Amino acid sequence: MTRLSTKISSLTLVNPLVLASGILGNDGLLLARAAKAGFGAVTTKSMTLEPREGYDTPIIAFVESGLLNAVGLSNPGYRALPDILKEAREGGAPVIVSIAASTPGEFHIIASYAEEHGADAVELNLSCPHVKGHGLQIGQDPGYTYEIVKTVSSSVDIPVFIKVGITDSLMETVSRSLDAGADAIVAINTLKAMAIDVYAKKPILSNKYGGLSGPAIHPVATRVVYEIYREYSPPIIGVGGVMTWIDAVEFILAGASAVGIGTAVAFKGLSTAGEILQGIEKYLDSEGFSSIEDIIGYVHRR
Amino acid sequence: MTRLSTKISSLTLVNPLVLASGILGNDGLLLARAAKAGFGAVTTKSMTLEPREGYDTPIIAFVESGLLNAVGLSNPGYRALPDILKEAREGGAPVIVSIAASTPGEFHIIASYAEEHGADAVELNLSCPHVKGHGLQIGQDPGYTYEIVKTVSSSVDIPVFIKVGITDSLMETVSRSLDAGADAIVAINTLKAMAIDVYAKKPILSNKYGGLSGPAIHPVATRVVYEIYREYSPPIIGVGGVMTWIDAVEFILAGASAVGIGTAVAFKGLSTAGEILQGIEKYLDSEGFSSIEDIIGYVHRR
Amino acid sequence: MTIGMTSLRYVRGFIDEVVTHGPGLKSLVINIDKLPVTVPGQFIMLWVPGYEEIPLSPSYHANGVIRLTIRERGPTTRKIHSMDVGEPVFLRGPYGTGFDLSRRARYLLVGGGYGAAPIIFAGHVLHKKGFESMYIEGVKSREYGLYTEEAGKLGMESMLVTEDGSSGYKGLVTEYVEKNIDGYDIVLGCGPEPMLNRLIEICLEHGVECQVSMERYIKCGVGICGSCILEGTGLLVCRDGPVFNARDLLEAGYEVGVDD
Amino acid sequence: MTIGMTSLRYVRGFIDEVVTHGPGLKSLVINIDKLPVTVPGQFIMLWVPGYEEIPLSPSYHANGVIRLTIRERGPTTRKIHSMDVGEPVFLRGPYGTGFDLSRRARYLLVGGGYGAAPIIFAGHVLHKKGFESMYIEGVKSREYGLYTEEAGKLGMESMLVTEDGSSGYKGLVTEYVEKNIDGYDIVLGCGPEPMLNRLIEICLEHGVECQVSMERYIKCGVGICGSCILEGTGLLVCRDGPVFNARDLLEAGYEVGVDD
Ligand SMILES: Cc1cc2nc3c(=O)[nH]c(=O)nc-3n(C[C@H](O)[C@H](O)[C@H](O)COP(=O)(O)OP(=O)(O)OC[C@H]3O[C@@H](n4cnc5c(N)ncnc54)[C@H](O)[C@@H]3O)c2cc1C
Ligand SMILES: Cc1cc2nc3c(=O)[nH]c(=O)nc-3n(C[C@H](O)[C@H](O)[C@H](O)COP(=O)(O)OP(=O)(O)OC[C@H]3O[C@@H](n4cnc5c(N)ncnc54)[C@H](O)[C@@H]3O)c2cc1C
Ligand SMILES: Cc1cc2nc3c(=O)[nH]c(=O)nc-3n(C[C@H](O)[C@H](O)[C@H](O)COP(=O)(O)O)c2cc1C
Ligand SMILES: Cc1cc2nc3c(=O)[nH]c(=O)nc-3n(C[C@H](O)[C@H](O)[C@H](O)COP(=O)(O)O)c2cc1C
Ligand code: FES
Ligand code: FES
Repeated sequence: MTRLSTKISSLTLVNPLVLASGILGNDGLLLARAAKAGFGAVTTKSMTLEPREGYDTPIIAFVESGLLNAVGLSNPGYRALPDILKEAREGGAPVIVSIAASTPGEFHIIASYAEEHGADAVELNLSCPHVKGHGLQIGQDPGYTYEIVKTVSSSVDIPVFIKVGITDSLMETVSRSLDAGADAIVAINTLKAMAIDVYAKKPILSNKYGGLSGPAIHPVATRVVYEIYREYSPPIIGVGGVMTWIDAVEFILAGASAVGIGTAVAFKGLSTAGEILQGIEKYLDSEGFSSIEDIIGYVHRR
Repeated sequence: MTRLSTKISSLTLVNPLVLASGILGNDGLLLARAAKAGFGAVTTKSMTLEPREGYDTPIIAFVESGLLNAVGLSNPGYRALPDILKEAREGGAPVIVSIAASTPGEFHIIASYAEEHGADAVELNLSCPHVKGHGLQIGQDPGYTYEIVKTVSSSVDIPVFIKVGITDSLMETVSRSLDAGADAIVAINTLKAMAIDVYAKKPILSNKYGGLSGPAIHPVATRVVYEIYREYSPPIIGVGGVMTWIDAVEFILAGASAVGIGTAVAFKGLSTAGEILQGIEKYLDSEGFSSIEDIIGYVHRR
Repeated sequence: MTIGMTSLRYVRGFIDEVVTHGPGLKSLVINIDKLPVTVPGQFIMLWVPGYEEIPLSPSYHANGVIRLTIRERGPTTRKIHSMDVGEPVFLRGPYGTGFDLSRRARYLLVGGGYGAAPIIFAGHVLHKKGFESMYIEGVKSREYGLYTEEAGKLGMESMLVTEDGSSGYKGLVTEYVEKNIDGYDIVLGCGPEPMLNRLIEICLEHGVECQVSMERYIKCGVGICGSCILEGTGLLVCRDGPVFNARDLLEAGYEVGVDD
Repeated sequence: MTIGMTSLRYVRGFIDEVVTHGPGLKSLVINIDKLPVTVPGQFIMLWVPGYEEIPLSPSYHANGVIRLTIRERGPTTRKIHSMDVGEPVFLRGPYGTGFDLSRRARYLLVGGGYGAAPIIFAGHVLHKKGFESMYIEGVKSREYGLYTEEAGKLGMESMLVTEDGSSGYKGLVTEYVEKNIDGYDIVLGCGPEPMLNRLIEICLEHGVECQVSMERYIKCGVGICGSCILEGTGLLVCRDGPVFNARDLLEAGYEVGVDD
């Protein structure tokens, strides 16, 4: 382990930055490129059983505090995974396959297929806020979540991550997921939101509703990472509004073992990974820490 | 009615800007000053049965996308209302008394007392995210909400507003509140969040958790205003991240009859009201609308 | 490259003039003050509320006036073609890379169909800089011609190439280029992909630098959704392009000459 | 007045020097680069993680060095008094109004107890501007004296006023002011409220302008929580003040002379 490396369950990452699901994640070469640009792990777009076109444009809207998206889970369908994984793995970083589905059976099929074709981990998306029947509606039901996680974790050997969003039952969902064998928690997904253009006098997104990401959600995500760590201390991938190394360090101090990055890529490109890593290294130096591992959950210690 | 005036249930406001609860709302003269600075209505800090000191400092933390606060509902207790109301009413704008309590009986006592001493409306705070036993925990229980609203609305003649936050049962809470006689919905309160100073290596707020306000929550609030208007079209006061006239107009187009302002006062002072009103007037002119009323819920019309 | 915050929100513009060039080909001249200035080859996203937003490479942009040259193709472009002077449109951008026009060199400008849009814009800029250039436009038939006249008025050498010979040189635009490339240092191309592929081959053969503007389905425009991937290269049209240096394309694994 | 974004986040500084002035009175000299520069009379919020954050008016601030003069009073100031060179502190600000030092006039500077902090800072600035001023400091007894010597070194006329006569003039600082106010145009005051109230009265009687720095319980520092209200006036110490022109205070309904 070097000073920037970190572990999430059985996965070792050379650094704690993870390309979040949905960002450039439909193409293996792009994932490989992200890995080469410095991401310690990369996540595919959430894959569904059937290919999905996604929504009409506009699928994206910029607001003062971040970004709204309603991509509509556009993806080539899980049968494209072999190609994607083959190319993605050439980037040299672990590849996490994100899965969006509605039933334990569907999750099972895609997870097993992903494992078979070389995925290093699967991430169950229980929290997409703007696609009906997927995601957030499941995450609101801890019992159903348990069933899904149990099914998947008992059928694959690679680590199973659970991606959660903001719901009343968040902590229970986390707890039941861990009971059911989840290896790590990914927190958080976007918040359901809307942007209206006052001159167009219409919601910008063709889907009207979208998921809010970026700086807006960072303090909410920090709170969630802190709470999950305080209660259960599982491996956590903190996601939400990481734009600078400071945001990344905040997550790690709160309890995250790794840090997901999405929106920053829209604003600054893939090179943002390198800048954030540099900042983290400087911080470790200036504060006298010898490695990332020294600061995971540090705020809970005193 | 002039072009900027608006109605919320039986209240007529000379303009749609409402000073949100908790901002300068412990002092009658300050509320009067806000009214004179241009707010069409002002809301008191949420009043509790007993005086509350509030939390130790830091009670406030600035983040990239807004503000976190954990004031801890500090207020002089509802028995201070006569003085506050007397002074506040001299500002010339309607005064809304915000109430934080745990039981229907407590809400009832404070609401009746407020009415007796000249409140123009009461606002039931069912959504404070960082004080135990108050607020959000109630808002998560639509049945209990119904009981509270029913008790209050049948015991006072002034309008009863319900302030909601982000919960899974938000739409049900709104629906039950309206069934129980609520006259308007105030949406939204802050989101539970945390900020960590990476050099201090501690959560900034003494209470650790705080409520996130400002630009961060605006797109979430817009979505909620839109949804409530679409489903029930009650009078709505949209609150959350209104920093400019554009944000205010967004709320109104989404369905708000009035617009609450909090955090902008920290950033820009009370004069922000005047600037926002000017912007709204210019907008009405440039887009060919004759009054605020013309644009309430406009995005739903086509 | 960091995207400026000003490029992220929609700016409303009003149509000032509608020019009909030929069947299914129109230009909108739009008054739009607050849009940051576009480099030829960069694109903007145009949104007509109620329809999709689509990427377009301006055929002119200066002093608060932008010109978009648009071929009718599907529902959104059909709607745009039905619009009138005075109507509002919403633009965000500019995004992506533009042509490199910084070098004092002899430029050969090659546009095919509506691909002539960024090419004539490049012509305007080169003309202003006093750099030497020739403008070539390839179309099916003379009624689809767009900007050879405009190029001529700028004092540039210009040539219309028609497949049916109804005007100018008869044949494919790439044939004309191949015959006339000598003496030029840089070729700028925009048009159908087979045309661009051939252009790249010709430039390779003649040892001439080549910059081409590529087209893929652009959804977000800012390099986040992955929709505009150039298959097999790991390159994004919206962020790494749309203008690529041919050498970079080939190095990344782009294959020319497969489909014409 | 819009609060600049840079004033909203904590900046970490390190204690460079600790000066013990007398019983329960210390100054911290802090190296802090990124804190926007403070006008005398403005305050900063000082946070020692694990304790409360408190408002303090710097007694000096220039070139990345800020000096805070602090009286031990409760848990937070006790902690601060226990701190050593090299330890970190967190500051945000500056906030509120400062003294108006822009006019070429004769200034009478009056500090009571730790209220001398912004007063000596004002002295430094006035000295630099070459404006005429006299520095008066009122304390219980000579061992509580803070800055008369520093004022003297600046070449300003200065006077220590002690209640017990252990040094300088014996009596209340306001008595001394009353006797010496003639010839001055502006009085700047900071200290216990009864002292400020008397100062306002004296200035009124002599027709001299008076600016005073008021103290209330400051929690947010940015005019949002309402904690720092000056009762009966609708004025906020953190935003409308802490420095007020006495005339504005009286106009807003502030009442002097009630509690001394
Ligand atoms: C960088 C760039 C610059 C461009 N500049 C111009 C220009 O200056 N002038 C001009 O006329 N055109 C230009 N285009 C092409 C233009 O964007 C498309 O013609 C337009 O999007 C068509 O939209 P439509 O809905 O009218 O038609 P259609 O494309 O028929 O719409 C039907 C459906 O096709 C799909 N679709 C849309 N665009 C594409 C695409 N590019 N690839 C694959 N599928 C697609 C969508 O699902 C759409 O809903 C440019 C494209 C790019 C990438
Ligand atoms: C604008 C301004 C500038 C100041 N500048 C200086 C300065 O330069 N040097 C200096 O020594 N002091 C200054 N003070 C006073 C200083 O802020 C207090 O002495 C300090 O906050 C005390 O904190 P403590 O926790 O040590 O003590 P205590 O005040 O005893 O703390 C105990 C409790 O008292 C309450 N409390 C704290 N401060 C106040 C208050 N001001 N009014 C009412 N209740 C309070 C809180 O509940 C606190 O937890 C200034 C105050 C203001 C408003
Ligand atoms: C364009 C876009 C598409 C996304 N698609 C997915 C997805 O398919 N599955 C998923 O779990 N999360 C998806 N997300 C959410 C991100 O993975 C991430 O949780 C969220 O954006 C917060 O992180 P950020 O603020 O760094 O962007 C998407 C986000 C964006 C911006
Ligand atoms: C310092 C502060 C104190 C607040 N106190 C209350 C309160 O007592 N009761 C309440 O209902 N809302 C309270 N709020 C929430 C606001 O009324 C408002 O809903 C929220 O801040 C979002 O609006 P904004 O983004 O304009 O600030 C408080 C907000 C702030 C910033
Ligand atoms: S269009 Fe979304 S990445 Fe290029
Ligand atoms: S301290 Fe909060 S308003 Fe002044």
